Amino acid sequence: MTTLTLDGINKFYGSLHILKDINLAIGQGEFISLLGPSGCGKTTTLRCIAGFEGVGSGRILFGARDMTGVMPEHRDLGMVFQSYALFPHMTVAENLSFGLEVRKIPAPERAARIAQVLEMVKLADYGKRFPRELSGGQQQRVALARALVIEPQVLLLDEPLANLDAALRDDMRFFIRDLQQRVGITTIYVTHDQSEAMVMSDRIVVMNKGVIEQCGAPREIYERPASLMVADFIGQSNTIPGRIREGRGADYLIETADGALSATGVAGLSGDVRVMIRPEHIVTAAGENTLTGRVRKSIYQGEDCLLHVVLGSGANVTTTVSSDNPLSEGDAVTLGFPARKSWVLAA
Amino acid sequence: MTTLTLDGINKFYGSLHILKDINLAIGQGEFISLLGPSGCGKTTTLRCIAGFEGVGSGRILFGARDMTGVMPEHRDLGMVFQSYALFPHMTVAENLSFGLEVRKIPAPERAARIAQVLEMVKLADYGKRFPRELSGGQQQRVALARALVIEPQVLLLDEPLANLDAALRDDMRFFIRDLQQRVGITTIYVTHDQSEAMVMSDRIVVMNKGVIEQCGAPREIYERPASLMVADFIGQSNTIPGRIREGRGADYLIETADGALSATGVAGLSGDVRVMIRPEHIVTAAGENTLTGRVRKSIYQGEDCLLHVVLGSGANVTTTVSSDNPLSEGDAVTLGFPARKSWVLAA
Amino acid sequence: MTVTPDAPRLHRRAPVWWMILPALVLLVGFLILPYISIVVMSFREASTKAVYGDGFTLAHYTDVIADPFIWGIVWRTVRTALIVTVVTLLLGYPVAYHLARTRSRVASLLYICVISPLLVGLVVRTFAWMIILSNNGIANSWMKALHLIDRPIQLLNTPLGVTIALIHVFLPFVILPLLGNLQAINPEIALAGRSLGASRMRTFFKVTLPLSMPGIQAGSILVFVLSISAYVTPAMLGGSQGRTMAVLVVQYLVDNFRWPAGAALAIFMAVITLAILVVYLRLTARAMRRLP
Amino acid sequence: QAPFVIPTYGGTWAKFWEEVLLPGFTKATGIQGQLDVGLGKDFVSKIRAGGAASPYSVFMGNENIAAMLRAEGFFEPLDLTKVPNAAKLHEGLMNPENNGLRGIVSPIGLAYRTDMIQTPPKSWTDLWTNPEFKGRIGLYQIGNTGALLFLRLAGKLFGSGDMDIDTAFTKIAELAPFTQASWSGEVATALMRGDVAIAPVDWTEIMTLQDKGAPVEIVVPTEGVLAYEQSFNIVKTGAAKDQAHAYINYLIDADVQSNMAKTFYTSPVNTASTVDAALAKRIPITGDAMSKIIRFDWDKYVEIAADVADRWNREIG
Amino acid sequence: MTGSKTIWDYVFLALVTLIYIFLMAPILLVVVLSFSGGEFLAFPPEGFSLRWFGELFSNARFLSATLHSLQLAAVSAVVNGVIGTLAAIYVVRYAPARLTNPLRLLMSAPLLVPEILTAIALLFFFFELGIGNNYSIAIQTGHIIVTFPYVFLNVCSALFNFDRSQEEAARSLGAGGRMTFRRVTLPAIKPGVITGCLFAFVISFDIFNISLLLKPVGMNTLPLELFDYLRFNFDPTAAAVATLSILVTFVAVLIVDLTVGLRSLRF
Ligand SMILES: Nc1ncnc2c1ncn2[C@@H]1O[C@H](COP(=O)(O)OP(=O)(O)OP(=O)(O)O)[C@@H](O)[C@H]1O
Ligand SMILES: Nc1ncnc2c1ncn2[C@@H]1O[C@H](COP(=O)(O)OP(=O)(O)OP(=O)(O)O)[C@@H](O)[C@H]1O
Ligand SMILES: NCCCCNCCCN
Ligand SMILES: [Mg+2]
Ligand SMILES: [Mg+2]
Repeated sequence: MTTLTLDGINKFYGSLHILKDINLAIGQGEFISLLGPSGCGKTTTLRCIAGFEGVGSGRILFGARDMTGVMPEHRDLGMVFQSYALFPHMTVAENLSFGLEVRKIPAPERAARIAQVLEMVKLADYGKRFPRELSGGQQQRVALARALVIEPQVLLLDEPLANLDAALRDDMRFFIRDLQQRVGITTIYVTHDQSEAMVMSDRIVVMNKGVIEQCGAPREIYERPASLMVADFIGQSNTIPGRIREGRGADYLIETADGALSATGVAGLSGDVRVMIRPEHIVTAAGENTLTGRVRKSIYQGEDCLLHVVLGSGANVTTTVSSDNPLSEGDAVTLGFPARKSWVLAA
Repeated sequence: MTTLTLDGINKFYGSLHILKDINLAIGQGEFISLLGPSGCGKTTTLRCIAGFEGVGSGRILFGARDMTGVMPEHRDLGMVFQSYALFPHMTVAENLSFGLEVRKIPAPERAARIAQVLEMVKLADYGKRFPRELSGGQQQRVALARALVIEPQVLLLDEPLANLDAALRDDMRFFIRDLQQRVGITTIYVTHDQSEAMVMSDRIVVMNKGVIEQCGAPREIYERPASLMVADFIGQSNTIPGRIREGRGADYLIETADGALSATGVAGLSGDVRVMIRPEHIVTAAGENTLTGRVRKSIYQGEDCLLHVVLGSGANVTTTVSSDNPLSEGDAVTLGFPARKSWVLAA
Repeated sequence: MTVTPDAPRLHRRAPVWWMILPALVLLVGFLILPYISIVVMSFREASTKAVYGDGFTLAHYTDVIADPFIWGIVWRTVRTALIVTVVTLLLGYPVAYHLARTRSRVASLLYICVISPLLVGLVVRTFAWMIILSNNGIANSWMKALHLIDRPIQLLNTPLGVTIALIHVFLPFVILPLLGNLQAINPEIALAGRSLGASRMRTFFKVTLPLSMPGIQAGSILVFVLSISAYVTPAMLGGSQGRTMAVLVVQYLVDNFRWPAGAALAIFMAVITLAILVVYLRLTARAMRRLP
Repeated sequence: QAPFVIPTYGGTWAKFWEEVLLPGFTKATGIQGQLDVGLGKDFVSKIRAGGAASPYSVFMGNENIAAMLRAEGFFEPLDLTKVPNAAKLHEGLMNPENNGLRGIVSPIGLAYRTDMIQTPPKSWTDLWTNPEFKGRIGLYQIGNTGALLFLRLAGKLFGSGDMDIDTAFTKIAELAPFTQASWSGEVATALMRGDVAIAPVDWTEIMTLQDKGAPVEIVVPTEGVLAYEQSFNIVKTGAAKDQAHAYINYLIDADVQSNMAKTFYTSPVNTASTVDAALAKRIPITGDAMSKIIRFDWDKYVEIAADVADRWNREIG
Repeated sequence: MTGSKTIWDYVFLALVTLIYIFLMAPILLVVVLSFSGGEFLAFPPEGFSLRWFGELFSNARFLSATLHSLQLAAVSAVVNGVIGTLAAIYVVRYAPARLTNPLRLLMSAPLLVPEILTAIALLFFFFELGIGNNYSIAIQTGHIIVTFPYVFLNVCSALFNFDRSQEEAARSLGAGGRMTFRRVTLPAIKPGVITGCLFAFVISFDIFNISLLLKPVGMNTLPLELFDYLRFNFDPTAAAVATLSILVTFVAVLIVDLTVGLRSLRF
């Protein structure tokens, strides 16, 4: 069932066209992540859904009901603002209590729910503090708790974990996902962290300059990006320019400056293309496709090492290798990757 | 040469003891990352260094000069605030210009430097906008640019990239590191992103509850954490409780509920310990140490899959495997890891 | 290790006492000092042979305090000031709110609407009110024309007339401080309230209103104190029914040349005003403490 | 050398002083004057605060106000050798022992709206007896000298004399409800608006209204008129005594007084002043008719002034 | 803020419109009356004429009184703009906690004591100093004192709303206390300072009792001149004076709006 539909939304700030014909249908209880470069219009999209901004044209539907003109307070949503927007004159507990009071939850239940959520965001002892007496990450968790404690129909989360460390992020992610699934909350999640989006989302929407570039399941976005922009934006990617020599359905043979490569892609491509391959699918050994080059830089990353390689043609390729690899700058190296892991994109 | 010394800093908010005897010596041009859980005192430490907060006791030295009582404006530092603290009544360009005007840089050079830095943070066309007309990430980049454009002696960066997407973060990281090394700026970098800290830092300082837990090179922190807290906080870690049966220098044999394990650690440990091993060092095959268990969960992560395994003893172990692994929930699995990749920690 | 809670050093260290110095010189040198002789004078005996007598007496104060007639005027003055304060707040807040949020192109014109009454001298404005409020004035003739009344209601020379005119005179004094205050509040905070399901009303009362306390406080103190001490308007529009303490004080001092008694009366009124103000500050202190 | 300060009132008064009186004074005496506009009571405060150095050498104000300052010892008697014109003053305008003289006289009659009143008043007592006036009377408020004059008139008419304050208050209370005005202009406006149909008003004011075509008339009641009498006094603590005498002398000059009569419809105080026939019709209180002015002794009133004001506040409002 | 309008928006708008009308009505009335052809300051006006403006321009006293009032008001606004702002910053930011309330009360004292008594006190005081009201010193001091609290209170309230981290940012960029104040703090509290100065100006322009007693010999202020005038001549010249001042204001505001943009002033 579709709960939230954006139907041809356009939004202007003065003469700036910020959102360009946004169409999106989100199912009941679905968890959607909104990804895209800084300034692409993610926050603006959330604000339109929340009803804080009028839209230039288009409609916003909750279920079958046209919500375009409905007041934000009648949309039953919870929102985490990128700037937190905590109530500065209320304690943490009072911030959380606000939405519950609106919903006429009786005091004892209110107290219980607040305590429970504060526990979840690891701020159990902070109920009596004012926001100004909290660290940045603590404030962000209060903002999150405030939106979650009301268990709304629709959750709009704008970078809710941006200021948290990995361990806390993990906990919070789990908490959000758990609540979201338990209560069946339709969630739109804006994040700059792709791995977060990958792990949490039912679907990912990639935006760019006010336009939706691609919308699909995480695996689809990652493995079969619709455009170069998406490929570049989601995860690390290497792209090698070339020209299609032969194509049979989804399988292509492509002529590049570093030799012919076999690769897969959507059917029907021709002419100039780019072959995309993720660093983690490249091994330092010959394979179905083989490239040769020299190590330009090797960067220690904890878990592994990031290797920058210059191919014969001058193209750059990166790959990760085990941290205790013996390769160092200037070393010659052979790289291999399988055709089914590559992806052909129109150039 | 040491440029920045924190000498026994204590800081209180009312009766709350926020920083507890912080000692740290930072070399000229060194890049130090401050890591730690939300609320551990990172921002407070920066604020003490900047001179915004008086310290309860202790001294802050720049070189040999006691700076404890010196006004912030005489410390020649650049700071990115976690909350940005942009000047709302100034355009982006004016925000950047402010610090240059203070330094009496002539107008033409000022304009050139502003243009150059705006270019670097990818806001070349945004000079005339006011902060309120920018997206969250754009504002954060202005905050960064404002601190960098003055090329100060000391840079204090408080989560400067928290609201940026991966691609932009990469670019910004490069830009910061490049400028920092070119100009030789002593930098303290607060981040919640460990991989960022790993890649960029000369040394990492891990804080916890107002105390410095460990200070060392990234590799040292990652591979030889000084405490369980550090091991848990930096990267993924698995720890298996046990008791030392035998120890020869750095090599130990440890009795655990899942069998005996050989491992390395600092010399001189005894009694109850925990054996730490990073997920990426565990393979799904027998090895120097071998464990058996069942797959509890397998999570797609894009690049790879995260595998949660329950050992016979009930202990949980995670590891990453290639995304196209055939393991699924309930499958029996054998895990192996080498002794030299493990690390023994006092329990 | 001995540690004491430390104030932000940045602010403790700065040698800032000079900032208050000019104001202290002004107020102590040219207000407190001159007032000392006035206070002394208020204890002097009355005389018709000199400006005041040689002896000292408490009589001027005891006379005032024991006089129900004076208390009646005090009550009327305070009541008028309270009404004016409350009504200007009620009328001024919507205007300030509207001005703070409007994106209207005529906003500048609206600013002019708010500011221009201030720039037309008080005397002239009060004359305008006379013309409006008199028995055969504009208000009465229009109300008659609209059949709201069939006989003129007395507005001039009543407390009501004074109240109406004072409200007009002081409205800008709440609008402008509030405007500055409302503009400084991050609009996202109110949106957060809405997103949590609170109606605009509720968001207003629970979020915007508490956050605008500094503006409310500044505006209401100004208006209250100004209303208490307003002279021209009650003198011109109030008649005897609308006479306030300020008018009575001027009558003592300027019409009847009773300087010691007039000074005592004035000081008495100042003490009452101060007491009310202290109570008000106490009452609002709680709300203010919550603000950053 | 500070210029000689000449106090006077505002509006048309200031205009007359500026354009006519001052140039004439300078021409006649060679003395440069500096005009200072205000009201008699404002001059009082400054003379009092001035202590031993009053900013004014000459005081101008209603006689009842002058009496107060006189009681406080701020004035000194006129040196009549320096005020030759004083000899030509009408009867009763020179205070006893030359303690100031009343240099400008504005009669107060009973004024009414010709279009609102059927039977014009003849006597002050008509205010009490004619039912037509009930509720449409205007009176000055106690801050204005006009109220004091009326109060003492009531005492004189109905009681044992002009100091019979008790009777006066009782009788004035009988007139209620009435409109109170703080100054002449205000009664005039109330008359014009029709809020008031009859009132004791300053002659000047009514003549001015008639000039503007207003339907108002003013009568000399059978008992006589009241009058604002502007008292001129030498301030003991002032510096320029000679100039002060010269000024007072010039002010009561026959021509100057005639000029004032033309401008303000005041009654010339100088017996030698001439008023042409047309004007004389409009200001009946000239020449011998000056005796129709009901005049009071203000020096003995000083003692009860504060109490009277207080009592007015309480009993009349 | 939100895109859609409800009935309440219109109710609110109607209410606000009514209040704007209430604010403007007496002012417009004055303007209308100043063009009256009649002799009296009364409504409705009788015909149209410019004679009262002619009357006004032929009256040099109004002109000099206006100039004197403008000068008093301008000096009061500027002097208090400086010392009132400094005092407010000290009291809100730096004063020891136990001193803040006493200081606040002291700084508000001129509001609490009746103006007429202050006038008499100052009159005495200046005569004791031997200055008397020979010069504008007495009246100007009186105006400054009486208008001081307006600046002080407005700046205090503006400081409450100000986010301190902006100051820290300026400091971190190397700006000293003074530069931080000039470039960051002042712009942020500007609405309060402007409002305070505007109030100081306007109040000074309207002050009655202080001027009455402290004005220098031979000079007058506009309210006194108007009052004295109206006392004896109740005609529309006074309305003409007001209309002229409205016109001047209007033009000034319009010029500011066209050049700087009124909203950027952030009252
Ligand atoms: N004004 C204050 N009063 C009381 N406690 C405060 C105040 N400011 C901060 N704290 C507390 O001090 C501790 C340290 O705060 P700090 O801002 O340094 O944390 P942080 O390490 O920067 O955290 P984060 O990563 O969340 O930004 C926190 O626990 C916070 O709650
Ligand atoms: N008031 C405004 N006036 C003009 N342009 C604006 C305004 N607010 C936002 N913008 C522009 O609209 C675009 C979209 O902004 P939005 O806040 O939606 O971006 P975002 O995707 O949330 O970015 P980020 O990840 O940096 O938060 C940005 O380019 C921004 O500069
Ligand atoms: N038109 C007559 C003027 C009388 C003015 N009296 C003023 C009283 C001042 N004390
Ligand atoms: Mg955003
Ligand atoms: Mg922080």
